[in-house]
Amino acid sequence: MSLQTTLPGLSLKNPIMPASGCFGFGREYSELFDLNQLGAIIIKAATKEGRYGNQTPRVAETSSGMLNAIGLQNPGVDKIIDNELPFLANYDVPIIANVAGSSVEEYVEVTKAFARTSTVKAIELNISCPNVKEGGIQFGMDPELANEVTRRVKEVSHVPVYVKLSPNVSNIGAMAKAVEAAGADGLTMINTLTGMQINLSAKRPLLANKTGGLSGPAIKPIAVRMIYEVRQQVSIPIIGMGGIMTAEDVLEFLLAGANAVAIGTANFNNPMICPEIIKALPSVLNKYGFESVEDAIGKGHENEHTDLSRT
Amino acid sequence: MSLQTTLPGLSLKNPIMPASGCFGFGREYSELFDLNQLGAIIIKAATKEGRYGNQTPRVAETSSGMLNAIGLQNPGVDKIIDNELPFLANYDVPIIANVAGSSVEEYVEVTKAFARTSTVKAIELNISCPNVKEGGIQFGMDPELANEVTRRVKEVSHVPVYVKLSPNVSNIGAMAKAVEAAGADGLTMINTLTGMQINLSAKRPLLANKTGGLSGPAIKPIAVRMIYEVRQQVSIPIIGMGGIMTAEDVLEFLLAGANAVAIGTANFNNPMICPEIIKALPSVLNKYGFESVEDAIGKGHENEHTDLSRT
Amino acid sequence: MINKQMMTIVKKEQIAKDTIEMQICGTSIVSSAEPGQFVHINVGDGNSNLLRRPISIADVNKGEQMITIIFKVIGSGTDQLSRCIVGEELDVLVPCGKGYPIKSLSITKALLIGGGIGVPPLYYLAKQLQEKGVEVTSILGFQTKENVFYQSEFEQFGPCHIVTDDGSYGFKGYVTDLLDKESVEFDYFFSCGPTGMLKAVSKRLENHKGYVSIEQRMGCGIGACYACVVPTCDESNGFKKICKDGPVFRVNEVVL
Amino acid sequence: MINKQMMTIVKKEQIAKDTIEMQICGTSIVSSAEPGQFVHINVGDGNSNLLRRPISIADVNKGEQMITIIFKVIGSGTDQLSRCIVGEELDVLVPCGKGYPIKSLSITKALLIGGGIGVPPLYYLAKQLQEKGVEVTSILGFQTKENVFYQSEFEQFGPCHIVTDDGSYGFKGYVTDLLDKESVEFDYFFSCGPTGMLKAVSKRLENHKGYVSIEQRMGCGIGACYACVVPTCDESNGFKKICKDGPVFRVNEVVL
Ligand SMILES: Cc1cc2nc3c(=O)[nH]c(=O)nc-3n(C[C@H](O)[C@H](O)[C@H](O)COP(=O)(O)OP(=O)(O)OC[C@H]3O[C@@H](n4cnc5c(N)ncnc54)[C@H](O)[C@@H]3O)c2cc1C
Ligand SMILES: Cc1cc2nc3c(=O)[nH]c(=O)nc-3n(C[C@H](O)[C@H](O)[C@H](O)COP(=O)(O)OP(=O)(O)OC[C@H]3O[C@@H](n4cnc5c(N)ncnc54)[C@H](O)[C@@H]3O)c2cc1C
Ligand SMILES: Cc1cc2nc3c(=O)[nH]c(=O)nc-3n(C[C@H](O)[C@H](O)[C@H](O)COP(=O)(O)O)c2cc1C
Ligand SMILES: Cc1cc2nc3c(=O)[nH]c(=O)nc-3n(C[C@H](O)[C@H](O)[C@H](O)COP(=O)(O)O)c2cc1C
Ligand code: FES
Ligand code: FES
Repeated sequence: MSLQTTLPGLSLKNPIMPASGCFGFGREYSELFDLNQLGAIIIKAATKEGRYGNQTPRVAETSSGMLNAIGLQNPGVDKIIDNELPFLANYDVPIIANVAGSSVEEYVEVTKAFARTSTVKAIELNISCPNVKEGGIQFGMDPELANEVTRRVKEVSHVPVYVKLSPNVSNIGAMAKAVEAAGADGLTMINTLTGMQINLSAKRPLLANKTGGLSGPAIKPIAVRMIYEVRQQVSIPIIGMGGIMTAEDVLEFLLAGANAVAIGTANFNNPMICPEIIKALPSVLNKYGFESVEDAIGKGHENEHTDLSRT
Repeated sequence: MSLQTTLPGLSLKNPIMPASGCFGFGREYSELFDLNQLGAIIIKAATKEGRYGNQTPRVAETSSGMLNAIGLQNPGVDKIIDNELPFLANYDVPIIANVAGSSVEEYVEVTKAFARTSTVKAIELNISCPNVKEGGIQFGMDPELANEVTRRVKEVSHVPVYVKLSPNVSNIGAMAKAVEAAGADGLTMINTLTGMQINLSAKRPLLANKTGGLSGPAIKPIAVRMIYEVRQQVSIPIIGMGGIMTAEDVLEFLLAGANAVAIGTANFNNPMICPEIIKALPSVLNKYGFESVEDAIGKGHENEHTDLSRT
Repeated sequence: MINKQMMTIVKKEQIAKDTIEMQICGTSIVSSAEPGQFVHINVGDGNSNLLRRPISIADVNKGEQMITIIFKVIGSGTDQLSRCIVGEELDVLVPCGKGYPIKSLSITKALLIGGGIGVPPLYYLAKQLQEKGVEVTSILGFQTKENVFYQSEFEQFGPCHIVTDDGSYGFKGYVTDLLDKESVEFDYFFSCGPTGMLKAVSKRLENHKGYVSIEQRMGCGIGACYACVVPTCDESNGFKKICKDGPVFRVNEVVL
Repeated sequence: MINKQMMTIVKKEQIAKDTIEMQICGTSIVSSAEPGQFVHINVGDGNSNLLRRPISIADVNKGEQMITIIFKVIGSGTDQLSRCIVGEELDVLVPCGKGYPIKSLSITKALLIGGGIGVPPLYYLAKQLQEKGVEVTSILGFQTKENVFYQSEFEQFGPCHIVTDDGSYGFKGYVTDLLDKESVEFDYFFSCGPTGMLKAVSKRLENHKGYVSIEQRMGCGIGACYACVVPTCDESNGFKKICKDGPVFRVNEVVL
């Protein structure tokens, strides 16, 4: 059973990769399993300068989900290049660098810095982080701004650029079309939905940042819907994510139109989830009559409605 | 412990009411408990003519949630007035009529029809139903359209008008301000988030309508965040909903700024949930130091951040 | 009158592949249950399996307020239910829907046609028919040998034909194939099973009076949410709710 | 080296109000656990309690690869854990974090100060200190009488003062009040408990060397997600991860 799939800049052994921010720079997980098993790795967001991020508490648990407000904590792109990429270069796994910023210039600078390395095979343009006061998400809410930042980053990037879409928008298709028009090589979606939990004892939001990004199985139906919708409106490939916990979930995303998938929150529940899903995937594909990963991509769009009992 | 709270047009024994579409017109639940216990009842959406709704399957289960695509099935406003309201008039519970439509004219007509009855104490303007092809949600995605339909309905309504907001928008605050400016007496929020589940065997969306509205505990953090956000931007009261399952959840919504709450999906899990929550509410309010429902409203906005361990 | 109650699991047994028979015990209302009605069970903890699961009533022991259910493990809810142990309590809505209206029918010979997990409600039906002095013939269809259950139970009431898709047990083929071969006399037929089977049976027996029990994904299970509607055949553009007006309908009453 | 393994519950006992002692048995790696380290337990089914729960290692039986944990039921996760029964398996990351670095310290007299659910890790610490020949004095603070546990266990190692907020048992007040009254000699103190207590203790003993173990809400529990960071005191604008660099820190190493 072939799990291989090819995306711009990425030749993947399998369609499974950890999602940005949920896997650090791979070191911790490398102690638990061989990273060579992974299709790719999307590393934690990088900004130009190091950022400390938000106050704690930064995470809260919700029904079938979690909220996070890490706030783009990272050591800054130069330190990532110096201290983290050499470690990741030891593995035969394509690295996707998640690029964040508060201004178009910052996105451009960070991308330029990554462009000087050979380890980074693609850029994931994070215009959808809901957890920082300025920068980030406004680019992901407005098609024109998204178009501009994508265009500018494309100008300086030597590797394909995937734009990470925010689900906190009225019209996800319009966002996707705007970044496709700007030359994006692919999309990754979805980032988290903005949410809040209130601590009844403290009588204030539990997260120090008040709001946080909702991820996990709770948001899966929203992710699947958005991917399905976007798949019908653009032709660039999609790396899908949002609540994936099982190989069946992966197939659901492939059917919706994702070309590969990323796994975020599930890593916290089970740090072995990526290799476990990779192992389970062939038999799940087989069970539902698919001969390869590529065979399944987009196949949820083709069949007419049949009754529950006849399926 | 006083559970009473007063909203435009509604003098509520307690802040608990079933949400529209999850309680029909009350008949079925009246066989399970005495409806007089409820703070109010929001009845199923009414359109001008009867509608058959979408094909089945119309519901799917998701992690901590469900998708529905009923599609505004209802017998039409005249039959509701003739056949359902007389039954509800037997109870000492204010009735809120959920008004839907495909055009401003239809909203106006349905509102006018309800205005001729004495049983309906408030209108809930449903500009947020994601499950019908035309009408409904486009009014809930565009502040100008929302403003217009609200204004027109206000002109003909003899009772206060609550506008039901859709969470499928980039800027919920802008929507809230637009309908407040149009004269809305209150807001109800949130309606469902558009989602999808794909049936792996059938290789197509499970719901006949493809997409459906996501409700239940999965969406609670989104509801709480939106209510918190809107509370800071408008001064009209809010009836909050989205994933409430317990009396603690009710308190969380009150702290976020809701003046009362509605309970939807939880009725399917436990048809006795409304009376059970009403019964549990006084001791929960007491446990967290509140003397009444009104005492708790909006109180999640006031406290500075304190550390996890000190709360 | 539907009731919500906690019912205690008093017996649990696997009777075929992935198929579990469970006896649950509750209070008085239980004895009013009629064949074809169902229970709506809360199998989750509010997070997982938020929606209740509808399962047919397969038998009622009125004296002990006990109901038998038989279910197949097909997904997370039935899996969860299968893990419950004797002594545990289940949160159940009971009895739901309308059953086979046998009290108001005058029948002498009945034909029961069940398919897979559609077989269970026919057992209590057969029992009640026998009490009324009706002659009962049953045709029970299963996928394969290891899925077969309740053969001897149905044989108590009269002739019982087992049919399997692959012929690994009994007659090979569909229940309708058997109808073509065997001639059975009856004045009413009663059927429950997958929609495909119900369609084939309704067509094959279109000149007969009969009742079918149908399935649909449910929300409330009590008639409030309109999740489970089915169009009526009478061209009035009407509809029925499977959970409240059904799950049993006159043949050709609703569109299968 | 952290390991993910299934550990079997071999003993479970309630030892104080809402407080459960549990012994769980695993494979070899377990014996490398040090006092102050924790286990990260998956208490849910993936839907509820998606995040693991961090619980300190209260004792290690190296021969039997057995760990003791003691936890208080405060929410849905610990509630779920308290419902697990002997014989069930738990999905555990073990051992997590860095413990009290006693191997590298030269100590003769140690003062242990625990508060509530901060008491458990101090037990294995006391045991290890005693093995090193260190004299151990303990001060254990609890809310009220019915919360008190492990008094006699700590008395094995030396003087043990129990303090309750309401004076319903032992000394009335906070652990720092007792420090004001009793004079204890020690060269290092080791503390674990609520942040408020750790702050008060650090201030009261600011001229002493010591270690504190701190809590924060966690995501991954292994250092990858930056959920559990705490700023360092050294004005380098640095930070530490509680789950990986801690939970034990030198006093004044991080901002409480
Ligand atoms: C009136 C009625 C009586 C039934 N009687 C029996 C019986 O006696 N024995 C038995 O084994 N099964 C019976 N079923 C089918 C049974 O309800 C489903 O097998 C069960 O709900 C599947 O749940 P799950 O969580 O295991 O599957 P999942 O696929 O995980 O369920 C997901 C969702 O889909 C719904 N669903 C899935 N399949 C069906 C189905 N066939 N019908 C309705 N809803 C479905 C579930 O209730 C749930 O909401 C009956 C169904 C109905 C409507
Ligand atoms: C390093 C470390 C060691 C610990 N050792 C022990 C111990 O030995 N015994 C014991 O009883 N407790 C201990 N705790 C606290 C324990 O982790 C929490 O009581 C537990 O996570 C609460 O889970 P819950 O689901 O019952 O509560 P809920 O409030 O429902 O939990 C919701 C979320 O908040 C988190 N959370 C809540 N309280 C805390 C807290 N105090 N610290 C960290 N996360 C929290 C939960 O892990 C979960 O993610 C320790 C915490 C840490 C960080
Ligand atoms: C703790 C945490 C940190 C995250 N950090 C980032 C980040 O730095 N950059 C980014 O683009 N997305 C970040 N995300 C979003 C995830 O990459 C992913 O898009 C989202 O969580 C949905 O997938 P999931 O449900 O599988 O977690 C983060 C998510 C979590 C839970
Ligand atoms: C089956 C179903 C039908 C619904 N029908 C309507 C409706 O007719 N009109 C409306 O405004 N909202 C409708 N809703 C939305 C609910 O009123 C509510 O806003 C939403 O479900 C969120 O609350 P909950 O999570 O408590 O269910 C429906 C929801 C469900 C689950
Ligand atoms: S399931 Fe709600 S009406 Fe039938
Ligand atoms: S919990 Fe993830 S870094 Fe500490």
